[in-house]
Amino acid sequence: MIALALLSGVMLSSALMVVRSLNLVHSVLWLAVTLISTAGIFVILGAPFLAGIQLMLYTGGIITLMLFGVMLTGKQTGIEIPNTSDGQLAGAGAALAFLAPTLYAIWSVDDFGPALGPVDAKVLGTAFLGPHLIAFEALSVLLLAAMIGAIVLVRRKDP
Amino acid sequence: MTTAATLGLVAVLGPLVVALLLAVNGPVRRTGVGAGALSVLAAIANLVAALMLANSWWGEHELVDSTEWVWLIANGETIATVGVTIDGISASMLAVVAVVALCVQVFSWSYLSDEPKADFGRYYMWQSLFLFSMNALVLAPNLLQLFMAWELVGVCSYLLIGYWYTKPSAAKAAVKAFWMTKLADMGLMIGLIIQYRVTGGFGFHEADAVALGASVGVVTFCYFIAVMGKSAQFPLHIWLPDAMEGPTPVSALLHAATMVAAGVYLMVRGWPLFDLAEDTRLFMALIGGTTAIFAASVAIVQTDIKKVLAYSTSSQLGYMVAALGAGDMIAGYYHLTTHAFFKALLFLAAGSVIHAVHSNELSNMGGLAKKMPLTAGTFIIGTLALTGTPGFAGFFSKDLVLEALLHGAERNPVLWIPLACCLIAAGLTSYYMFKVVFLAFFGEPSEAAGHAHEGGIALSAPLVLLAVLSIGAGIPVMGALTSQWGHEAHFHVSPIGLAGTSAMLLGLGAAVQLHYRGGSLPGVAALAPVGNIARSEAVDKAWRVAYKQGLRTLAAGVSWFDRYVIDGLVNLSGVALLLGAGRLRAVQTGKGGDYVYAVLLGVIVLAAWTAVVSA
Amino acid sequence: MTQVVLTIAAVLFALGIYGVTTRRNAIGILLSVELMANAVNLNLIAFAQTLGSDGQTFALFSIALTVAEVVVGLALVVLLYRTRKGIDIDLASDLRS
Amino acid sequence: MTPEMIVSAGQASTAAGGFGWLSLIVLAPFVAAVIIGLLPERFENAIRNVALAGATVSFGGSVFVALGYDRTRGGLQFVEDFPIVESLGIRWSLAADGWSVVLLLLTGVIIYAGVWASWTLESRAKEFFVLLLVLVAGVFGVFVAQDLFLFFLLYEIAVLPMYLLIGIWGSSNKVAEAGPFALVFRVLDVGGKEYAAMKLTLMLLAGSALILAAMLGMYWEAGNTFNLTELAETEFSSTLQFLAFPALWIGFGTLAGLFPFHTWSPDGHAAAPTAVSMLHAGVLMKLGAFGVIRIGMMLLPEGAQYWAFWVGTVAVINVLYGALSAMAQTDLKYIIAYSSVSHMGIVLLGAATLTTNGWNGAIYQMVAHGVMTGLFFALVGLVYGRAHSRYIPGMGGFVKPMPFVAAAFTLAALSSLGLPGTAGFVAEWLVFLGAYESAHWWWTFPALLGAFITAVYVLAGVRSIFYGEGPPDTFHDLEDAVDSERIALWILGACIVILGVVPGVLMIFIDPTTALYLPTALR
Repeated sequence: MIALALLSGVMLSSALMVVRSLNLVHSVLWLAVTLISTAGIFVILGAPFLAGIQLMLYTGGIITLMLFGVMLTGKQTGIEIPNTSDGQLAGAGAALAFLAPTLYAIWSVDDFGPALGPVDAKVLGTAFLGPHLIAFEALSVLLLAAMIGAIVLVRRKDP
Repeated sequence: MTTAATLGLVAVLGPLVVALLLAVNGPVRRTGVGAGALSVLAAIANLVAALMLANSWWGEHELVDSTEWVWLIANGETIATVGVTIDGISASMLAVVAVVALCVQVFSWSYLSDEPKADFGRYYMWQSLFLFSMNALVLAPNLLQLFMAWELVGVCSYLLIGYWYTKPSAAKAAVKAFWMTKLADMGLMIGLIIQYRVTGGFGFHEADAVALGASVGVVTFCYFIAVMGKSAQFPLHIWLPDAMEGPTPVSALLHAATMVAAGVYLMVRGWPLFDLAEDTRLFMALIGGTTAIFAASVAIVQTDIKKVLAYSTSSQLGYMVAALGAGDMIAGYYHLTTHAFFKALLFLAAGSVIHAVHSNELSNMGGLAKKMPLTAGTFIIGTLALTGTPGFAGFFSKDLVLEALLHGAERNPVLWIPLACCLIAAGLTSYYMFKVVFLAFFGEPSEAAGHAHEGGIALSAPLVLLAVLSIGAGIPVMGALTSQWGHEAHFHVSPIGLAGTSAMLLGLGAAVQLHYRGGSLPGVAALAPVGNIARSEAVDKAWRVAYKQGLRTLAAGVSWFDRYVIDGLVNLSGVALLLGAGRLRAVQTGKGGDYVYAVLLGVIVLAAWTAVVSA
Repeated sequence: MTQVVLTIAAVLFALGIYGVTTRRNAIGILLSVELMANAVNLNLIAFAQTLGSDGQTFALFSIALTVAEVVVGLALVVLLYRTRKGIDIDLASDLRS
Repeated sequence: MTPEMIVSAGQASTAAGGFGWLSLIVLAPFVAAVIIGLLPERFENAIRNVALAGATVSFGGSVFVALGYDRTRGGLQFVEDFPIVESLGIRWSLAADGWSVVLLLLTGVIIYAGVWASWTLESRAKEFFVLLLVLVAGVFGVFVAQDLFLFFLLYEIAVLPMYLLIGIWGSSNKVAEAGPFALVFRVLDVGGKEYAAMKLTLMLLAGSALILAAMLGMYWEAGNTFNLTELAETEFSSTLQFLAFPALWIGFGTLAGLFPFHTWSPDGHAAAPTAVSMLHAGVLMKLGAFGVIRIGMMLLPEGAQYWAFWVGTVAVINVLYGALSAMAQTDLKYIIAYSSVSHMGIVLLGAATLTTNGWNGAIYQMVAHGVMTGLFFALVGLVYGRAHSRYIPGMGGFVKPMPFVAAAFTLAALSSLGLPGTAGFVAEWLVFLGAYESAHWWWTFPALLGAFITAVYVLAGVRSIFYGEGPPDTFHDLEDAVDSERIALWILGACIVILGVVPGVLMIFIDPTTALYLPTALR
């Protein structure tokens, strides 16, 4: 419980930094902190395999990608990339407007039932290659498509 | 099918077949001569059939034969038939039509010989169509078929008046003729509708008249409206003079002898109905009398030979209508038959003159008696018949008309008015006809008349035939008609007959004095204002105003209303929507954040909705 | 326990909303979207704790999808940068013609 | 094939209840459209021939159905019925009654002539024929559909292609407007073909919305059935009848050019290409009138009787209003379009009389006007295509270069004014008789006046276009109809005359069906 409190504290405060930081690179790094602490929470919630995935894919892959993105569009060409915000009040209002009914809904449920314990990677593996095979394959196609799409989108017309 | 019905069908279908053949087969039509030959052949067949019918059944009062086919049904029951009906009236009328039609078709052959071949073929196609329509009208077994044929002859008239379609005046005259008669035909349609509502049919026999009961007055009045249009009665006569834009043989056949007489024929056919309608007949007599004198006075001031004859036709039709109005069917019908011959003769002779001098104007004629003795002779015979010179056909029939009016006036004094009108009109007729004779055939020849010469056999043969009939059709026809209805209608010298003859002699005297001797008469100058009124075409102008300022303006108003009020509302709603949408477009800022807010709003609303539903 | 985690996830998601609506930088928005996706994954796993392993399977799918989304999203950012010389999201307001 | 065989074929299909002649008629144009869709654009001749084949099959099928229809038995024949959406009670249910037979024939004639009339079309012929055939498939279907949902579906299929047909192949005739309406005219681009297409589609769809509402009301109240026979037997509540009938009347009426919802018609018809105007005025407008009678009056008799006075009175206004509006037009196509409004008023008047003659006349007028206006629009398209102008006062003397067109135009004009011996007379005459027999006899007189005004404007039009001294020098390529066009003109012209001289050929179908149906509407 304490671990959860600590991790969630870190996660939320770093998430706050993500949305408030004035430096884009900092924002990205704060996101990495958020994702790592989320992975910790995953472990607490009995999903060690997913925690690993989270660390590898997100913290390893996505953050790197993001940084590339920042750098690619960064100051090389002399264009300032500010990381400002505006309409904070409206944004906060919107966030609260979402939060209020959601929290109300969450806390109006009496009991979610007992915890079932950690899930083995093997279980997930069988699920992927068993009942969810088609979805799994579709996902791989989707990823491929996303990759190709990204390449097509950013390809320079005049190489 | 009996012989009578078969002959009737031959008369009707022969010309129809020719007309259809020429309509469908362009190459034959465009040979011109071939088309004409076919058409004339059909007219000859028609004449033979008509004469056979007339020979056997002329004077038959009773129905001889009737062959009918179902034409319209309602709830499985017949409501209208088409076919042919042979009885004394239709047989005699058929013969009249057949004779004049053949004369005219033969005459046209020469008259229109200079026309392009295609147009020549077109002319004969329409002639055949007209002959079919007219025969269908004459032999109609009920008033509905009569009406249908009535409209068809109207169309033929439209087409033939507009034969020289490149002449704007001819095109206008054709349309005008159709409009005027169509306007009047609404009366016939209303009458038929009412008759159908009351009796469930369109018959014209005694039984139908009885079945009509109290409605007979309304129905016959409606029918008479149509008669006024077709038979060029005041004030619906204005199309007839303009119709002279057509070729002269057309004027002879349609606008003098047969088609315009269809109005009178309708009343003869539907006599059982008209016989019972006292009030309608009074109206008829008054209209007839008015037309007789009005048209005769206008004829006096015309300088165009065909217009004189046109107004004369209108005037003579007024005589027939007046006679029928006075309650004497035989007098009216008798005058119809004799008039058909002598007026056709006059038109054809006038056509012969026009053919020779290439002008309609009397001032371009003169002294033609020496150049064209046959034409002059036949024209004079026609004139004598028309003016009612004793011994000629017109004399007997006109006498009968006057007598009928006199008899009527003894019962109903109002009828003195039409009687007086007709008497005066007789004098006027005599004056303007002899004026034409003197101006065209005597005196100094004009430049154009100098080169005039008689036409060929095709031109002269019809004239001779019609001249013979104009002289001889008097007593025999009267005899036949008399025997037909067992009616006392033989000729005798009477005061009214003498009055009519005196009026005619007065007119002749005036014409001789003014136009033959070139002298003058006291009081002629005083009549100048009357002449101006007659020349003013006031009735024509009134109709033109009603059309231009009335109907056209109304139409323009309705159209404006449609474009700017009805359609305006439609457009306005469209514009309102577009402008409103323009306002609403401000919502679409194009900023990503705003769309997120919108999505969020949707999520929250959905969530709230779910909460409410589950609660 | 589940409720606590769900609450945390909801707060995380709310922070994501805040970020998406307030950030003007396209990459910033992408980061905020990641936060929201993360919150969703958290939710899925929290539910998986009591409802069975399918939630985790689903979360795995979700992560993979997020990867795809980020790839395309970044590509779009690069494109935006190239065509508009900047990545301020307000530069791309073509929806308002 | 002998008549006996044909009759037995008709009965066989009745017994089997399967797929048969009517489906063939309905689907043939559709199949042709699909085939054309698959053909490459450059095969122009193949495209035309497939279109013609589709039209011919439907036309031939219609003739077959007419020959095979057992008139002594009457009623619904050639029944085909199988479910599409069982749970909602939607069925592919087709059957022909006497009315359907004549209207199928009409549609067959018009599409056949229409394909010939658009034979020389050059721009995007492929898409044009596809849309045209889809439209026609819808029209054929509506006339034989015995399922209300199917009816509505096919009705929409028939209406919607019009938007593209006018929007793409239409012609614009913009008029610069000054004064208070200038803004409106500019904003909406009045006179443009897009404007016309949009207006037509929107107004007709608004009408469809009303129909849909009424349809669903009936569906629910009758207990979830779309079957027309069952619906006709249902006694709907007075409230529904009172509300649903006007919805159907206005909804369907909009397509029939009902005043004051007719203004799509002049703009739409003026902008549409020849074959489309022919089909639209010739057949599609009849769908509206057919709907009013077949759906409105027969399913909702109480409502129909309650509203009959208004239906008839508005129809009379239609007749007069259309005629007067036509008289004031100077644009050739507008004249014909307004005359359609006027003539469709005759159909609606006949329907409103609720008498045998009136209904017979209404159906007859649908056919008569269909053929006549089809001929008119074919000719107008022909004149427009050669004169490149529709402004009548600028024309004159066209009979010299185009005598055939002039003759056909005169025939159409004469039928339009109700000349005996042409189809128009029979229809108008029956409607007049019916109107005088009805509860409101005075309807006859304004309607008659409308017929007279028609005579005034059509003959004035004929005179200004064709008569007078030779054509002005500004017209260079005036020439007479070519062979493919002549086929269309001959077919339609012959129909006008035959239907005018021998009305029996259609009355033997129409009258028994009217006798069967009229009591339904009078109950």
